[in-house]
Amino acid sequence: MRDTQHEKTERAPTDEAFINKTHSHTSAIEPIPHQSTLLERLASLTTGYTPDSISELKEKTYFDYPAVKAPLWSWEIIWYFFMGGLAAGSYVLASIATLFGKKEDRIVARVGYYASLLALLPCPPLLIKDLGRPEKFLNMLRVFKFKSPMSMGVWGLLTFSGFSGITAMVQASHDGLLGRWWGTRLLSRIPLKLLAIPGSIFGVFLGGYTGVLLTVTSIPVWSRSKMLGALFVSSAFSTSTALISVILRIIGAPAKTLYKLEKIEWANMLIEITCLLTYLRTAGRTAKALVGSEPKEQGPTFWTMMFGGGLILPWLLQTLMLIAGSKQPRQHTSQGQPTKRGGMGLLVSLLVLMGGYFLRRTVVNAGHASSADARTTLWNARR
Amino acid sequence: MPGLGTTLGRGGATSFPQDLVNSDCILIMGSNMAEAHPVGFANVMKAKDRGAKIIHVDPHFSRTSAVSNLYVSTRAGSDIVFLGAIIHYLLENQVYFHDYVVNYTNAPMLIREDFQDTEDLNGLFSGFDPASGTYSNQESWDYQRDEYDKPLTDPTLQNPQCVLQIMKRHFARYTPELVESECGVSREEWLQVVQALVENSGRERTSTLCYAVGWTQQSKGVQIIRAGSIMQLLLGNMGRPGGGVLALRGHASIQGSTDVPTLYDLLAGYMPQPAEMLSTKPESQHEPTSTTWGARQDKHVHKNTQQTLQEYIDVTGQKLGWWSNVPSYIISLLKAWYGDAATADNDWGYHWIPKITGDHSHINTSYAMLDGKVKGYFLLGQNPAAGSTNARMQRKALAQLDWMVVGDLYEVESAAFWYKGTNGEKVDPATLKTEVFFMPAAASTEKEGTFTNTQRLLQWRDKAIDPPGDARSDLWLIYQLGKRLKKLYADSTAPRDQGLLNLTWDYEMEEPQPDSHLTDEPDAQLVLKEVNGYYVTQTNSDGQVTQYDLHNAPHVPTFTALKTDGSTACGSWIYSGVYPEPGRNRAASRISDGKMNLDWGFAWPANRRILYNRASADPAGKPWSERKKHIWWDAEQHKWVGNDIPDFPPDKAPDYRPAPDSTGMDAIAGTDPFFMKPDGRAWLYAPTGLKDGPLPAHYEAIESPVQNALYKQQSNPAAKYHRDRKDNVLIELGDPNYPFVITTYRLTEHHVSGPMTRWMPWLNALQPSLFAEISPELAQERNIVDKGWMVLRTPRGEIEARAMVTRRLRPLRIRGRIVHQIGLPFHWGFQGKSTGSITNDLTHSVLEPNVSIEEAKAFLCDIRPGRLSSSEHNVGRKEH
Amino acid sequence: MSDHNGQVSATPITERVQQLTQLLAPFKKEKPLPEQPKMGFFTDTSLCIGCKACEIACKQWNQLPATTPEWTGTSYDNTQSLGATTWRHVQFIEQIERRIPHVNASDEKVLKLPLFEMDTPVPQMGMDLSALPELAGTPTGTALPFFSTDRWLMRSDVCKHCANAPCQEACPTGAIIHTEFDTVYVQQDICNGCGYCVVACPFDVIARDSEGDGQAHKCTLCYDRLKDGMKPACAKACPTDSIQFGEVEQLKRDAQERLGFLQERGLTDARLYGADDKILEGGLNSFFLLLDEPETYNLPSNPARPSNHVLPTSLGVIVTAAVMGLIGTFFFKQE
Amino acid sequence: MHEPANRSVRALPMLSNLMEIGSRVQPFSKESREKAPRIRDAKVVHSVCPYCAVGCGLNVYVKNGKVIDIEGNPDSFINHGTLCPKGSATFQYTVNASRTTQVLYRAPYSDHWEVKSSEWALDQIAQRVKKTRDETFVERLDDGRVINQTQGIASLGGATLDIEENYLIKKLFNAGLGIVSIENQARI
Repeated sequence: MRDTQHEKTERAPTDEAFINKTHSHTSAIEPIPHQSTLLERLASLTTGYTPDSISELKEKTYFDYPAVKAPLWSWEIIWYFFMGGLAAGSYVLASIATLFGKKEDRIVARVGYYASLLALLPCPPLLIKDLGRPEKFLNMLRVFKFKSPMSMGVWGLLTFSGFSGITAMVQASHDGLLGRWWGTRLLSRIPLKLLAIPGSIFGVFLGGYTGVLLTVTSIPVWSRSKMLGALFVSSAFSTSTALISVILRIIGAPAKTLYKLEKIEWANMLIEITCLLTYLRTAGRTAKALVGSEPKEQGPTFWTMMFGGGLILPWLLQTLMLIAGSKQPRQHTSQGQPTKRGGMGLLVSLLVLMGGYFLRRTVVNAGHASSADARTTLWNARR
Repeated sequence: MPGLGTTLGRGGATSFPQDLVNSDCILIMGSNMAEAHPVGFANVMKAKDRGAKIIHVDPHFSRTSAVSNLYVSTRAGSDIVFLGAIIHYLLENQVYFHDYVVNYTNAPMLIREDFQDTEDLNGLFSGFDPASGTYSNQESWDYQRDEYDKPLTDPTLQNPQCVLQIMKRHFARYTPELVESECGVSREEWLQVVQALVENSGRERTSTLCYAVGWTQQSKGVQIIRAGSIMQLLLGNMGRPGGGVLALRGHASIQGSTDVPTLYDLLAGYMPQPAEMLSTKPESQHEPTSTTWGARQDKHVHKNTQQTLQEYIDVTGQKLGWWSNVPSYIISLLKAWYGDAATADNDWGYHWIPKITGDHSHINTSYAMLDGKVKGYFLLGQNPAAGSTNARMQRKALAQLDWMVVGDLYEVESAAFWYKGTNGEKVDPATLKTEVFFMPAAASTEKEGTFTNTQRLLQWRDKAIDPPGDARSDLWLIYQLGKRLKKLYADSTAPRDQGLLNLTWDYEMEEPQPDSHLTDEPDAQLVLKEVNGYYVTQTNSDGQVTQYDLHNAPHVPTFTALKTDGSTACGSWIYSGVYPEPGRNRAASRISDGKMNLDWGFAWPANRRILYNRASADPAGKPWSERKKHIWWDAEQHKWVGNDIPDFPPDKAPDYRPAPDSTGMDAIAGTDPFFMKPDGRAWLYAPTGLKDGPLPAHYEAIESPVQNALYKQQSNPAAKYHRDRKDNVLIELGDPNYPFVITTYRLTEHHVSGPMTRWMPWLNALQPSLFAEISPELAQERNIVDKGWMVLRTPRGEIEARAMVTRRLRPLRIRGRIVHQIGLPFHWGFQGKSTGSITNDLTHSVLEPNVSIEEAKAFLCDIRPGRLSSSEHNVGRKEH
Repeated sequence: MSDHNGQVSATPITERVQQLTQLLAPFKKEKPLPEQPKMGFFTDTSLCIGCKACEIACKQWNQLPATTPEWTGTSYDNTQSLGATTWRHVQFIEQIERRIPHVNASDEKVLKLPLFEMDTPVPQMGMDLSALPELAGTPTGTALPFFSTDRWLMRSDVCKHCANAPCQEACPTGAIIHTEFDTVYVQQDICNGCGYCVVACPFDVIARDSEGDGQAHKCTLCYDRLKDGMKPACAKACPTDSIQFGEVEQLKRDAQERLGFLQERGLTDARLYGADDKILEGGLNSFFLLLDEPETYNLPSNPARPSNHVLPTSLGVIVTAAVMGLIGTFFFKQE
Repeated sequence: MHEPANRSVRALPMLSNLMEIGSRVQPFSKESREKAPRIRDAKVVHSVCPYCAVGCGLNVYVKNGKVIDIEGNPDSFINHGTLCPKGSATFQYTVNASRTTQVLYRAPYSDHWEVKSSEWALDQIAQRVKKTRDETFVERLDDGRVINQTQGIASLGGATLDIEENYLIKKLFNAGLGIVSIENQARI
């Protein structure tokens, strides 16, 4: 083809050509039809967004440099979120048992309050260790800011620690674990029910604020959906139910109580599943960091250890157990037998605990992948 | 800058960067101004906002191009085609500024009938001697003259021998088609440039031309500058606000170091160094290079020797124009140097000044060094091992020295060549004899002194603190060395040592500087006083004569006070006036008035800011236009007045006409703005003073991928080739092994070869590595990966660089063929905190004939992907 | 304190008191200083020549360490991003159309030397020059665009000093404040490096100095200089006035005027970023004139204000917790 | 344009007021109140940028005998206080741990530097100059013309030096010693 023109100006397709230039390190565009894997299909199904590399590459960015800073948080915060959730959930569950439980359910309260305090103990050190200047931790108490979940969290954690501590002491006094002297007598006079309600409010706060904390950021995967708080609080409930259930199955507890816990666990998981699916759907494209399978994205861990192994599987098992349990006539006569140990429920609960941990881990780590994805960050900010 | 010197009279920028805001169009060519002079470029940005058109013509799309209105991508080394075509266009379409050209340039002068043009001799002018490779006989280039040796003219410009007609013929084949085929610039784009210039020149409007080493570092650099100046003269832009030619200089005091020269062929104030050329061959062959001014000898005085002061004056002075003042300048200089020992009886000590016997310029000296002829070397703030052309040869040459002294802040490559090589190359100190003295130098903030910047402006620096440790100023080093040498020779009676013994050498500080612990620092103000000039003797009204020494002498107010009778001493006449009286160092004056700022520093000569500003008024002395008025003739006061110091005899009326037999400044008419030239006019055509022809002609770079389309003569016939040197192998035309054009440039983030920047973490973080810029097309052709490594090779050396594949580089179509160009910064070396290959290992050492500057802006190379083998396991570079 | 006066007995007590006051010092909230006019930056990218003087002037004034040199190959940008010790960052965006020079069809592959075929006549010696095409006569006028079509966009990025700064809202210690000049400032004596501001910032600005003091840092808008009425270092150094400093209200008016100027000259893509109140519901005290879409410069076109997420997310927590609590109650109440 | 969350805030002024708790008052610290530029009481010394030839004015701020800051001189009509990156980095050029501040000497064929005193070095250099000059000095050409020169010593450098330094170099080396190859960057 002879071109008589002096110079032909190769204009179109400008975008594509431009992409070629500025992003040659991404080895241009991959137009090869891509056979999507099961995880990818799951991701598309749950988030309602199918990654489209060609159209994403056409979006403008600056050399794909991140458009927001990566979070600094790692294992300390993951464990803090997990333990905090357990502490909160256990307290709330224990309080519900205290307020509304039958006599045999007292054990739930007892175990719950102790578990709450034990789970709470590592939280402050974890938080402090995470600071750039741990010795300046106390500066957190300099202000009280409604808009800052971190500030509120510190105050909330402080208050809840108070409740959890006192409650556990009261419980311990009741249980005679602290010996018998005027102090314990004084403590045991404090009615648990009085502490349960305000304590539970702060418990719910502690269980949920961590999700709010992540949402009140500019990291797309955390902040687009407003369901992370709900998801975390639901997970706090389900994991702590599982934790108490595990403890009870180890130390032994009334079968009836355990059965109640099983039902609660089942219901909690159902709510958690609902929250999670709502979260994924509302996060849409930004959830890619959590559910995607590219390097640094959390998909493989999320789907196996959290969504599959840590939520759907135990829920299905629990469902089966409950169905089986309801078909089998319950041995109401065995009321006299005080304890039951182990069983399938133990596995379910352990799976739930695992799922709860991996929920925190994958969500926090997804923040890293998400912050590195400039295109999604910029897309997220187009509104 | 003899390009400007020969054309206009003085080898300095005709204007100043701040005047750019008055421009209506700014053509930047041969300069990466935004990157090399960002603060000067701020004025371009201001001008652009005020509506000026900014045009950048360059092989490499740089930050300058990015903010221009028009960027024109051109082939390195084709500048004269581009400019020649503009000149052709102006002449052919008669869109030149007629009144300006007729009155202020030598367009009407008649040239001798025996002159032959490149059109007649296929690329050569008359007078070329192929045996010596020089224009040994330039007589035919001269004017036709009357009985008083004054040129004949034809104001109608019709005579076929007049300069304008000769130029018309000379540039006839410089056409838009030629621009298209040789520069790779479409004729539409070229026409846009011309039109922008034409529209923005004339009575009401002015355009500026900015250039820098993109022009000077070519084997025909002077002629490119000439072509640019001719264009500006034809457009009538010289000597006017917003006009002129702005030579952008790259070092704090590079202008100062040519004004008060550390150059072999110049004495202070552009008087040439006395010469006694070795061979009996025609003198022009070994004529000294004329760094910034251009030779000025009056064609009708021929002396073979300069053994006496009178002979020197005969050769270097002029009968006509300002240079008739040479006697007072040279005698005052000799008085400054030799003091009381300089008397009329001993020719003012003239014989003590060494005579040059050939080309002792830097590269030639390096070759002499390589041959073992140079034993000792002083390197004060310069780094040839990385910064000079053919750097590998430079390092070899240093190894042939007996001793060298390096004065610098950091241990630069030139100080470390004896134990370290480039790219991890092994150097065995046991085989290298050179004795090295490293003298730590004071930084500019740690000493007082003067810099002369790109606009000829002298600015004094106060001293902030003492230098650290044993670091001392170079002034101290030279002063103390001089004192020691005088002591060593104190007992000598040998005639050859008497110059040294008679040298005035007393710059002792009278009072120690406050807050300083240094007691033996010389007084820089005293040195400046000597440079300014002082009265050696003064006679009062009673006829009483008072003798003075430097310390107590009255200052000379300006160079017009200099005398031939030995009563004045002056270190550099053009600087006279900078320190006119005690306590009044005008270089240290810092008063900004928001207008011409005449009290901020001191601009030589005589504090004039726009040179040749007589040309800002029409022949009758009225401004060409209200919009562009600068100075004008005030008939009532009978003097030139205006915004600037008039660059003209202040009371010479526009209607003054010299008598036919007048000489000196009397021969300059009231309409002759370029009075440094003997005919008072700017030289479109240079009848004398250049070694490669009276008019610019296009020659290809010494290494070029294409044949010269215009002439049989491929490249500058008068260039100094150093062909016999085995380390200066040149790439022959058509060599398929070296197909790519390469051009070098500065980045904003570093300074020259890096001695002042590569030790600084802040700057290193901004540009951490040497890289080469290549087009995606070339990268594809040679399998070079973006961000990967690549090797560049010439017969002189090989270097490695990171590959920056970018569309800012663009393949050109040159005569139906694709020519790829490579862009390469040159800031790295093997010392410092950021290291990399030495770009100058690639360059050759063919020199421009007039100024002996090498060609680093256009040469050929080959490239391949990968690294140099020696550096693969080299220092754990971060880039891995 | 008391070495000469022999108040030996008093010393330990004084010291302890001092220690205590030091410990408590951060808790003492000083009275805010009287409000001054709002000060900010207007970074006009149409004037930027990419010299990076701002980067160095900032490092110099604030005596910040250099980052580890890393050659990126992303145009001339080796700084890559703002960070704890990098408070100005110049971006380089190459937008260059590819004009492929035409070559004869037969030579379309790699062209080897020597090859001197001509497709336009080069004037030869002795040739009849009148055969060449006519030169254009008088100029027909040139209207050069304000920028040539090939663009190399440059922009000096910096902290946006948001009117509603997410980092300030997030800060749990009150280390980050709006100063009397309404600039956003990290008080180094307070910050404990919690890192929450880092994720709150929608602009990739504030960062924790993990290799240094572990605290959060960003552009201070040269708070110390402002106190003495001096220009911030970057704005002072900028040779081309691409970085302008002044009262925000005035700067915003200037910016509008400049935008009009550029649009008149055909730069239809030019736009202001952060000059109105849209971004983060209050605009930016440090705003920009851009020559392309914000995304080209990695700027979010309309980022969410994180603190707005507190209520809806908390609501979700409360509802979910309530539902779960009720379910728990229900099951526990079950017989 | 605003997201729903914000609308809900607007709908509930009470709630929005509640949200503002802790955000209204800026908790200044002592340091912030006392903040001052470090050059407040420094001595200002006027200088000129050592890099390119534009000639930007510098203000060098000195406190306790130390340079603490170098900025553009706002009064200069050349740069109005502005600087390029190199000029802005002049501080690091002068205050830099990598600077060599001792006189170093490398003997012929030696593989290391030796630290020497300036006095020693100057004496040695003077002796080298004398020896080389005496060995290589040429008074006359063969044809009898007086040239009084030596090509045995050369000098390079000057474009980064002061006028006064250039002047003394030319004066001593050329007028005093007869050295002809005195060159500088202007040739490059």
